[in-house]
Amino acid sequence: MAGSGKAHLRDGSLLRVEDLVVEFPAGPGRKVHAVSGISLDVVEGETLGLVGESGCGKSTTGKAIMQMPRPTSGTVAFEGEALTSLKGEALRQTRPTMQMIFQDPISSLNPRRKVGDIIGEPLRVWGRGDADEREKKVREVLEAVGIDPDAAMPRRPHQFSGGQCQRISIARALMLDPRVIICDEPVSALDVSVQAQILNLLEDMKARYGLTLIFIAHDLAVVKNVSDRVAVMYLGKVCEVGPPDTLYEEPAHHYTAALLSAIPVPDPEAERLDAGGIGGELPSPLDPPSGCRFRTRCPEAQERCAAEEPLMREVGVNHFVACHFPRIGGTAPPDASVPVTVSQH
Amino acid sequence: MDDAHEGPVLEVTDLETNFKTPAGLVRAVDGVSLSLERGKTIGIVGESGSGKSVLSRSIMGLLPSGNVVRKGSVRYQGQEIGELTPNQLRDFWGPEMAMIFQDPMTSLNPVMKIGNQITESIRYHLDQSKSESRETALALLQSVRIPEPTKRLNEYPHQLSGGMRQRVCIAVALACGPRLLIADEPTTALDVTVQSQILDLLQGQQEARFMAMILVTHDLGVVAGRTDEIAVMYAGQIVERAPTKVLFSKMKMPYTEALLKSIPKIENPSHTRLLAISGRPPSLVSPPSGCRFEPRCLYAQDRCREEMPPLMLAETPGHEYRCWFPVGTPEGKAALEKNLREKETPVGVDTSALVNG
Amino acid sequence: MAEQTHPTSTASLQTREDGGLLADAPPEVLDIQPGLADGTGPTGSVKVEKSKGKRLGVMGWLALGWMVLVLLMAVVPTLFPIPALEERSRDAIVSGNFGPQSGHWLGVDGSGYDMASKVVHGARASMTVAVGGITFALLIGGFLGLISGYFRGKVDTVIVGAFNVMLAMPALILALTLATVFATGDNVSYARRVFIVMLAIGIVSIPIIGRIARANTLAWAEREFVLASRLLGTKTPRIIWREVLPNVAPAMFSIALLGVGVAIVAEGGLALLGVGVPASITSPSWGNLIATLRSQLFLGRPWGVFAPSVAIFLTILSLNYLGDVVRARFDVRESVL
Amino acid sequence: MKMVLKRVGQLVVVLFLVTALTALLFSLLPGDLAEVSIPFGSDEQREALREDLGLKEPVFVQYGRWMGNFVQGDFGSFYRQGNVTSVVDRVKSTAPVSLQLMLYAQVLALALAIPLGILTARRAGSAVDKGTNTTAYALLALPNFVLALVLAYIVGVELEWVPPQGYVRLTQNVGDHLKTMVLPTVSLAVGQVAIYMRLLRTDLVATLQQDFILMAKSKGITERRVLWRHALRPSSLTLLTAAGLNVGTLIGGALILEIIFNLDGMGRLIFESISERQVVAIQSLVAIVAIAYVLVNFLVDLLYAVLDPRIRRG
Repeated sequence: MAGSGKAHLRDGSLLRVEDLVVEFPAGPGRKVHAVSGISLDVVEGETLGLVGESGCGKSTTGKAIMQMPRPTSGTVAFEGEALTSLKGEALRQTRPTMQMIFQDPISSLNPRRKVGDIIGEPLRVWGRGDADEREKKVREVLEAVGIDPDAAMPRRPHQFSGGQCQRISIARALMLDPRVIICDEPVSALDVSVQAQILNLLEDMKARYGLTLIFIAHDLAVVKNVSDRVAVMYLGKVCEVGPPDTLYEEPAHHYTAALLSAIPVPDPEAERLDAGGIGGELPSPLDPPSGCRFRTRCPEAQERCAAEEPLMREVGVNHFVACHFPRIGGTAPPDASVPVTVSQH
Repeated sequence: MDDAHEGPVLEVTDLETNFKTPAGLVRAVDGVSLSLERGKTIGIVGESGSGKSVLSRSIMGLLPSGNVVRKGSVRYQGQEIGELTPNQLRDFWGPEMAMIFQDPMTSLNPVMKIGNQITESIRYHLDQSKSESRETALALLQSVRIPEPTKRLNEYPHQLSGGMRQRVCIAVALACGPRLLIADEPTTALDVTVQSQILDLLQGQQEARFMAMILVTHDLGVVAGRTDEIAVMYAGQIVERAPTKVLFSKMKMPYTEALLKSIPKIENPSHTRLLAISGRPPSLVSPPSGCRFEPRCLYAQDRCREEMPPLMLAETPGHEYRCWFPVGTPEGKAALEKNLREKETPVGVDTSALVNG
Repeated sequence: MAEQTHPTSTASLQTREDGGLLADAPPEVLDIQPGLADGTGPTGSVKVEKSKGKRLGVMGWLALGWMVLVLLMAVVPTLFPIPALEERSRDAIVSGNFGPQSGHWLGVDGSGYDMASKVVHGARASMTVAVGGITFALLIGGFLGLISGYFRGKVDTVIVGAFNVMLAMPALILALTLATVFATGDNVSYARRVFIVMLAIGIVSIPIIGRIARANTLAWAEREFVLASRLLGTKTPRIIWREVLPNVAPAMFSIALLGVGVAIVAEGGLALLGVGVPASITSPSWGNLIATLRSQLFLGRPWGVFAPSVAIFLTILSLNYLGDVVRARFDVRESVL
Repeated sequence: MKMVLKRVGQLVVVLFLVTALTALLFSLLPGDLAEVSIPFGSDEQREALREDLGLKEPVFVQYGRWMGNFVQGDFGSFYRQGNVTSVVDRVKSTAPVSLQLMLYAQVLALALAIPLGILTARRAGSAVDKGTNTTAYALLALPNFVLALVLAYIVGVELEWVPPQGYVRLTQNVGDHLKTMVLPTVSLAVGQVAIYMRLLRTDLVATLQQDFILMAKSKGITERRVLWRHALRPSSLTLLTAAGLNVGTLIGGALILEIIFNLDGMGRLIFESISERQVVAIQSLVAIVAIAYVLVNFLVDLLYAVLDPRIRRG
């Protein structure tokens, strides 16, 4: 892959994802390998940034963590309790602890309901408080996200701008006092000036409500800005995990390096590091390459990359990479115990 | 058009483009002027609703007829575009000006072979035979670096990835050798690695063909290294225009500065507080009578609300801006300091973030 | 295919640049952010919202007026100044003038019975059958469509299969079969015949309304607010009831309005085939009037057919118009068949 | 190929369910079938008929026998007082009438609707557009039997241009054939024109707002070419689906019109069989109609794949 392995997982994490696999049927005998055995963890109070280009499986990962849809295999454990083994009502009971925010702020809100109803719905679903207490909580949270409750509650979502709708979505996610919020490209649909407002708001809410965040995005600069730890994904696998400052300063994976060099810098004097970019096309997730999934586009690919899947290993402080020949940290030791994954097709 | 024409390829003067809507007249483009020489690239930067896409379509003459009111002048090699009949305009499109659109997923006809989509304008404008046009199309696909071009000619758009489709769109636009290429957010819908490939390709073609190019985008990063000049648009107006390097080093317009500061930067450490611009762009139906950025501006004073600043010339040649209290000048500094002292601007934009940041 | 289209276009606003903004921009909305009480201003711009197409308009009021009139005919025919059903006009037969005349605004039929009276009294049977049948179809078809579109998978396969089987038999032939099997024979009461015709019309409308409901549910259930509701731990029936149904209902309601029109035609068709609401002097329906009086047309006495035909025409026209108003008001796309 | 196989499978299932349902429905019919079919026959005749129809056996056995015969091309018989006629023969004589009627109507409808749809979409909002739309709107509210009766009265009875009722075979006299077919065809086609035209107009207007149309325009090719080469094909898909699904409506309409205009077609035949409770015949006729319906929609799917390359693969 960009590869498997769990060397980067820590003890005492709040949320722990192991060997997560999500596959979708795609006609007779074929399936989309959207997520192929990734492992991640988040410790309390941390923001994990999940970054990658479209089709890398980052959003699918976010939804699979929420068990929506349920992963094909692998475990997701919240405080040691495996969500993946819970069913029906038992799973439903865990819902308030984890919430999600989506990319399209307009699609996220029911156009037929009033904002006050939308925000109050979580409390009604769980039968929390009486009408007065519920209204008090709705007002408190709306104010926290910077929306005037009196003006907003009787109105419907189409009367608000995209940025305001995203604030309302954040308010709804906060209503049940969740421990973890998964943000799935929350600012991709917004203009740059509004994007900064929402990013700042997320930071404020995280501090105010003691949240743990998983922040999924394709914009490396945005991810770096909000994260304490960043995981880079490529074609259903994690290639590199590390603290943002070191990972961006000294990327170990060739894919991360290529991504970083492709970002347009708003400075005409900046030297454009022409790392050659990455050529070629993203391989089909129906039939991913054997061994390391990035090898078909990697400038340093060798025979070993096709035969053997690289495992996560530490190449710097808290900095992990799944690559046989990374840019830092030296060649991976040979590991005969790793079975050769050859594509079935 | 003859090559003998002297002066800029494109001259836009006081262009206005308004849309009649049930809510009132939407002033999408309001008094824009710019000019562009052969072989040069101008970047037009703005957020959604700033009028940048309407501007580019208005220059092309590609707006729907019914509800549009257009004023001012667009001269292409000295010829006034507004005076052309629809038939004459059609002869311009392709050999003289061409356009690339934002979303390669929707800008190619899904039920037509790629080859035919490229050859149709070649055959129409350049009068080439079927086999000749096919050769030309093949060469075009090669020049935009599409692998296996012969095979691609007979494929449909859905068989290609987004990046490949945008390459095809570029090939279509270049087919008749235009002198002016308008790229309207050509990479917004693409992934970052593909984006850099497409931008490199556009730049390469622009240089090789000595075309004039307008690069429309919302991303200052996209235009920073690839343009000769940048025009920043806000609420239908150009608020600052300067040679690229000058703009970044000596920006005068508070909006440009705010835009640049609100973007997270890759070299900043994580959890750097962003300087968000509060509020959102004004209504284009009833824009503020003074400076249009005043309701969101940290430098704003009473004068800004009362009087719309004209485009003023800066000391550097070719640098214009629209501000009474420009960034980096004594007046600007005084205005900002006054607002910082009072913790808010005259309309109540909170300035404390700037102090903390 | 066409069924997958999203029901509204609001999402495109965020991604499309100015073109999209100008094509379908929302009203310049109130700004509710702190520190920006002024700016774009909450006043004035909000009111602009109701655009022309969304108001009822003159045509809409006319359509609504006609439908109210028809409902009055159906419920309290005695309100109307018309001769009794059994009353025959000797004058008309003697003079040979069957067209509109004083006392007989819509003319008389070949036997001298007043057509206005027949049309007014016929409304009850026609509307009972049409409105009742469509209501039945709306309940059953709507339920099946919602279930099918929301759960997908096997449930969907089975329900869609059932719809397709029902559609493979032309609706009129299926209705004819049902009406023949259950409502013919010597000792079948009038009420039972009306009920069976109503049911037959309802049953053949189930797959049509069901498909609309399903297609709309498919599109709406994909929306992220539905996912968000599931993630909040909302139970499925509540999600369907509170989140999906309110969005699917306008499409179902507008198709139901059209459906009532189609049902009125179907009642006429069944009457022509002899299995509609049974005809007699005292139990007219618009359909059976046309069916029984059509032979007079070929004898040069067309008013017996014309009067109920005009009533049917105006009713369907009004229903179609009101259906469109609903559609425009709730932004229902015409993508689904 | 896979698609064809899948379709054939669906066809078989649909046919089985439709005919089984019909069989079940008619088994619920009160009274003795033999009694109903030959009310004035002798007891022996009725006994023979019961034997012949297998009325003493359970429904599914009767159904199985019918199915066995049907696939061999034996559609059963009509049982009437004193005579037995083969359903196959009646189908052979009546099917052409109905097919002609539906074909003429469909061709006429499309021939009018496509140009009108294009015209109104191109000039969306113009007086022509509004006028055409209003007319179409009114025509949608006109049931085909009302139109048929009005036309028969005005054109047939008052003006005497064409016979108001009756049918002449194409092989007998082409002119007379067309004269007898013109009123039913127009009555059946008018509503369809309105539906098709509005569908095509809506789709075309939507397509003309797509990015790829803007792109095509920016190439500087003629407006004509943009309309015909770029816009029409992607816009015709809904129309095509509608035309396929509409076959059901068309069959129902043809049935009514055959009765009003006294044409001896399949619709009349079905009507007679149902009112005379000719169970075997009904099952065969319903099966034939269902086959036709499913086949037409299969053809529509094939055409769909021709028009839209995105559907072609896999």
